[in-house]
Amino acid sequence: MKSATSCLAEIESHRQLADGIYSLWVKAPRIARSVRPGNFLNVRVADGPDPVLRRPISVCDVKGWSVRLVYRVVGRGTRMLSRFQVGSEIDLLGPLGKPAPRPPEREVVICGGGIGIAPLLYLVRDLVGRRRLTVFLGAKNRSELILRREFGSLGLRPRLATDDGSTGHKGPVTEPVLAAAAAARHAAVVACGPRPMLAELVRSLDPVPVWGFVEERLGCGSGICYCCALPKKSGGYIRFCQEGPVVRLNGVLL
Amino acid sequence: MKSATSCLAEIESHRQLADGIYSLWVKAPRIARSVRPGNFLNVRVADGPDPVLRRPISVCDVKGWSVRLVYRVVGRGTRMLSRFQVGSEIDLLGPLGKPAPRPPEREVVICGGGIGIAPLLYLVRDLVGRRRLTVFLGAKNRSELILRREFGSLGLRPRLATDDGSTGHKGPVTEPVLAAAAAARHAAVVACGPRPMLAELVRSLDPVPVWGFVEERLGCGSGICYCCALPKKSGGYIRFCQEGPVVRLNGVLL
Amino acid sequence: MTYSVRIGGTTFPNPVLAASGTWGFGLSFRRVSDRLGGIVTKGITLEPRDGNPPPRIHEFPGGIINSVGLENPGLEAFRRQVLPAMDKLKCRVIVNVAGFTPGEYATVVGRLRSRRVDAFELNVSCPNVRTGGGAFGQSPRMVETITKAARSRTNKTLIVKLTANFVDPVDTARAAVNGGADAVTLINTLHGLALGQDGRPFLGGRSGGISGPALRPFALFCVDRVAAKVDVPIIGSGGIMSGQDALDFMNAGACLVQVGTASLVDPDAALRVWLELKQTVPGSRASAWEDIVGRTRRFD
Amino acid sequence: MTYSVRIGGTTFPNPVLAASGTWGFGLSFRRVSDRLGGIVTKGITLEPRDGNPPPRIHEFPGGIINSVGLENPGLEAFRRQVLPAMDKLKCRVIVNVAGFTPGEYATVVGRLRSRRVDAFELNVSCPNVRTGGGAFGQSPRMVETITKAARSRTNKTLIVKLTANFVDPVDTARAAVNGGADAVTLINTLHGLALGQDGRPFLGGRSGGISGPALRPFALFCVDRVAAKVDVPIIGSGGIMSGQDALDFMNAGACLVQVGTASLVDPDAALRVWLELKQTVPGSRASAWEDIVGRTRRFD
Ligand SMILES: Cc1cc2nc3c(=O)[nH]c(=O)nc-3n(C[C@H](O)[C@H](O)[C@H](O)COP(=O)(O)OP(=O)(O)OC[C@H]3O[C@@H](n4cnc5c(N)ncnc54)[C@H](O)[C@@H]3O)c2cc1C
Ligand SMILES: Cc1cc2nc3c(=O)[nH]c(=O)nc-3n(C[C@H](O)[C@H](O)[C@H](O)COP(=O)(O)OP(=O)(O)OC[C@H]3O[C@@H](n4cnc5c(N)ncnc54)[C@H](O)[C@@H]3O)c2cc1C
Ligand SMILES: Cc1cc2nc3c(=O)[nH]c(=O)nc-3n(C[C@H](O)[C@H](O)[C@H](O)COP(=O)(O)O)c2cc1C
Ligand SMILES: Cc1cc2nc3c(=O)[nH]c(=O)nc-3n(C[C@H](O)[C@H](O)[C@H](O)COP(=O)(O)O)c2cc1C
Ligand code: FES
Ligand code: FES
Repeated sequence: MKSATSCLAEIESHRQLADGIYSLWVKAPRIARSVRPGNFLNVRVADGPDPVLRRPISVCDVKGWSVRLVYRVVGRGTRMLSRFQVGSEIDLLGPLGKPAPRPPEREVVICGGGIGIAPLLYLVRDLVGRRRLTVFLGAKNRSELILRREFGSLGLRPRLATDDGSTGHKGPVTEPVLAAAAAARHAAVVACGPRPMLAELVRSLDPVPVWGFVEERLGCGSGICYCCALPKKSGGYIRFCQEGPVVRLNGVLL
Repeated sequence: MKSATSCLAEIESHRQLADGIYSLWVKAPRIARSVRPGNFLNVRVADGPDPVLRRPISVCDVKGWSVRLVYRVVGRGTRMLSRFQVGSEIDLLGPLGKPAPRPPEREVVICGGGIGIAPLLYLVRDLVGRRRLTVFLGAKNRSELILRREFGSLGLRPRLATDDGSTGHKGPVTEPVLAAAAAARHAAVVACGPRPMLAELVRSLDPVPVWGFVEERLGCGSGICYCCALPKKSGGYIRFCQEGPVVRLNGVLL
Repeated sequence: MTYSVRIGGTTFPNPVLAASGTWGFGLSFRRVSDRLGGIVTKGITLEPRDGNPPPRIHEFPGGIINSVGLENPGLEAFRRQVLPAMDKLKCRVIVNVAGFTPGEYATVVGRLRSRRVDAFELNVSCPNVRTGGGAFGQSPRMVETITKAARSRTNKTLIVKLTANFVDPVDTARAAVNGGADAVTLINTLHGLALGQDGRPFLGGRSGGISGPALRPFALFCVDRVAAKVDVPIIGSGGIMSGQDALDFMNAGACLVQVGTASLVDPDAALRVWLELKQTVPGSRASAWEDIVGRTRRFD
Repeated sequence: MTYSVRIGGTTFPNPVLAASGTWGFGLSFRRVSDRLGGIVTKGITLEPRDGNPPPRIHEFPGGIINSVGLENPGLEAFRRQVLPAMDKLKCRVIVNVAGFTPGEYATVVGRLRSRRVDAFELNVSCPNVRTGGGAFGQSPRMVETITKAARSRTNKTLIVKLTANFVDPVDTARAAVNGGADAVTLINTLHGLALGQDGRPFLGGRSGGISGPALRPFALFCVDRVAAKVDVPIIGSGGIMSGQDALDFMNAGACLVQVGTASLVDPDAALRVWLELKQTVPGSRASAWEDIVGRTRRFD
């Protein structure tokens, strides 16, 4: 793996997609050139040491020299991030993480839940034309079903689910996914979303291979601190920021 | 002394007066009502604990329900302050400090140096018509000679000095002050500016009483922590945030 | 349901106290003092003290370092001038006592018989004076001696405020218990040094004591550790800024907490901590704290 | 003029090192490693270790708490797989060693005879494992025993990394010197506890070690204190983020410094610290550090 460096990137656009969910485009040629699906950036949200650590955000999309991040405000760090103004600069470290492997299976089921939809866009862009894709997107409600247009413009017709039934299937996105994937016996699943969603997919689809983006607490994100242990089923841990963030969920404890 | 409380005040205007010098108007009715010349506010510049402490800024002026602060960016805290946007709220604690006593002398010489000009405006407003005033303002150069218009609109004609001679006397403001005050034997001097300026005034004018705003490092600003010791000539310390910030400089070690 | 906490002979109406040295004598913000569990005074010594030269305070990320150096009017002026003014306070009053010999602690404690004083907190842990103070707190034997000396002169509630500077507070807490303490406060400030660009010590007192959020996880560790090993009521102190912070210290084993540095930032902080803490407590028990104090160890 | 610093038999081209556990084995960012004074490896134990369950890291204002728990491949895998890969590094390499008995330290040190290893840093101060490690560092006698055991097995430069958790590092530094150490590192992380809202310990290892700027003033105090009392070269560690921070530690008495947590935030941090530090040094002496190391004490 090439070693990552940090850079200051100019913010080109920054807007709210839904309640507490933001889309950020930055001009970052070096990153745009080298980033692969599955990679993430480690974002500095403070100019002093509070919080000390960066915040990891997956690359949602790339266009020319620009990189898109889509994130949800969940705490202090992401709230600070949401206050960055267009035109100002932001300190990014990356690209980090192992590029997501393209599943060998010809048929791939994509499942995104909530903010977990975001990292899947760039990954799907890479798989379009290379695999037969079925995309399932779920969220709390219609407005949080983000990036539908972007998936649509890839020629895909995502199947939708919302908890409140305001769009698509009423209920968890896992329900339509399980129905479809059980039918497609030779499919692989690539998922991103809350841990319980990932765990449910692995459990119910076994032995279908499920690849997932996991959110682990990171230290450095660049492999030097061993703070990002993800427990393996076989015992021991994987160094998540090096082996992930996209891992074969069948082999790990969620 | 009434005990101070903190309040959130809306920023009504915030602009740069000169290189690194800012003027901030906030809407703070409770403070505007009760603040006296010499008082200062303790301003929260971070929303977390870095920096932990507030930053003390003197009240520069009051108009209706609004209070004006004028400050210079000298470090991290004041830089953070300079980034507050119009319309946002700022956390102010105050008014703090002992109101500046009106010198009993009929004639008062006012001497402001650099950012030290700012706290004098409100004090001078209070003295106009009550004392015979001569105002001396000095700064590095013409553009840092702030608030000239405001002093002018009080009917005063400040005598000016700049280090580079770009306006008024070329040289330290102490030079014209010393000339004038030596003539006016029964005057008191009220000064605000860098410590060396204050020390020079006291030394050269002795035994003329010199009242000055001193900048001491504060903890709480409200009298509870004893972190603000200003050494007395007679030994021991005064609790500066309670006895100051305007003190009779003849009695303290600068 | 009651929110009160009893230590020795003193009942505190709620568990949030203002910490010593960060609340003066409780008189500046009576509207706050009167609603707290109690207040701890600035440290009192037998003789008056001018304290250290300025600067006395320095900031670093997440914390401050102070070197006030026990500036105080001394026992007699405190007794005659300050204590009468404190009569109007409606809260529990703990007098923080410092000394340079065990006898000094005993004398100060012995002479403060006023009913306005509910309890004493022996500060054997102030890092801002060269002799005595901090050094005492690093020796379990000295802690026991000082506690005994004070105990022999008063029946009021006796708290010993311990340091974790270069000493295991488990050892000094045991010593305090052996000396007759009703409770221990954990922890006082940690040693800290700040330098100017030229290498010169920044603080007038050369070094100082670290407080604020930067101290919190270490203080919390100490409370948890002592709670597990010594059977003594603990008063938690170190970087408490919110109700959740106070709850953390109670979960770790403290039955009371002190708010210090936070009051420097906002004089309403201690009261806010109390009101926030109260919010977090389910209202179902006879004592609000029954299920809370020491809860952390139940997960072991 | 030279920027180099000599300790024991090792000459470091400049005084800035990457700290143990925060730089892996120096291989991820060679462009940085190769320009530093040297790198300290992740702690190596005799047997491989999986480390602690997640979460292993927590933040608080100004600092972090980690409980990695010495995850490492163990001596043999380190020797066979990692060390050969480190051959390409162009910088000094210090191997950080941890153990659960004095014999384990000695064994690890004794078996690492490769010329690629310039020095050892004995970690007697890791707070993240229940036995050994941290507890050793709190006992001057154990520090001496471990240092002696290691000294008897190697001629390489021997550094002992001390804790200030509940022990005066003056005592353990003397013990390290008596045991034959060439230098001491001050300080390792301080104990820290973080709790979840329900009172449950947040970290998988229950508690962890505090590092980052929040640790800095305490670490600086320790360096100054040991420098004044013990005649031993000191390597400073604790919250160093900038050239000025590094200069502070050298002024206080350190002849080398380590950058730890800062590298987690920015992999270029250690290099930046070195470049900034270099800027601050007037270029007039034979050794750049002559006037700097221990300068603070000249103001006393
Ligand atoms: C590889 C990776 C990619 C990610 N991609 C995205 C993304 O594209 N969009 C998005 O919205 N979020 C993403 N996240 C999650 C995001 O990093 C966290 O929401 C963020 O760090 C929370 O920071 P905070 O300060 O706002 O929250 P805090 O106040 O610190 O904590 C709030 C919650 O966030 C979680 N959290 C805090 N720090 C971390 C951390 N370092 N790693 C993981 N979780 C943490 C904790 O579980 C905590 O309960 C990703 C996480 C990882 C590890
Ligand atoms: C009563 C009082 C009234 C003041 N009024 C004004 C005013 O009207 N306008 C104005 O521009 N400035 C005023 N100051 C000074 C102002 O408070 C400091 O410039 C400010 O605190 C610096 O903060 P910083 O974080 O930007 O600087 P830092 O990065 O913290 O430090 C830069 C320098 O500022 C000084 N400083 C830092 N903290 C304090 C502190 N708490 N008290 C005093 N000095 C400090 C230090 O000497 C330091 O060298 C006043 C100070 C006092 C005590
Ligand atoms: C400015 C200041 C003065 C203090 N003075 C005393 C004192 O006189 N006696 C004492 O026992 N503790 C004193 N302390 C310690 C506090 O009471 C408290 O234990 C410590 O600051 C940790 O809590 P905190 O982080 O909430 O401030 C002082 C602390 C500060 C910040
Ligand atoms: C994630 C992490 C892992 C660490 N692992 C080790 C270790 O294996 N051995 C050791 O001696 N110190 C270890 N340390 C301590 C650091 O080397 C350093 O001494 C300490 O963090 C203080 O410096 P800092 O504030 O610059 O990080 C570790 C620190 C961190 C943050
Ligand atoms: S987060 Fe540091 S090694 Fe993975
Ligand atoms: S700054 Fe706290 S008493 Fe003056």
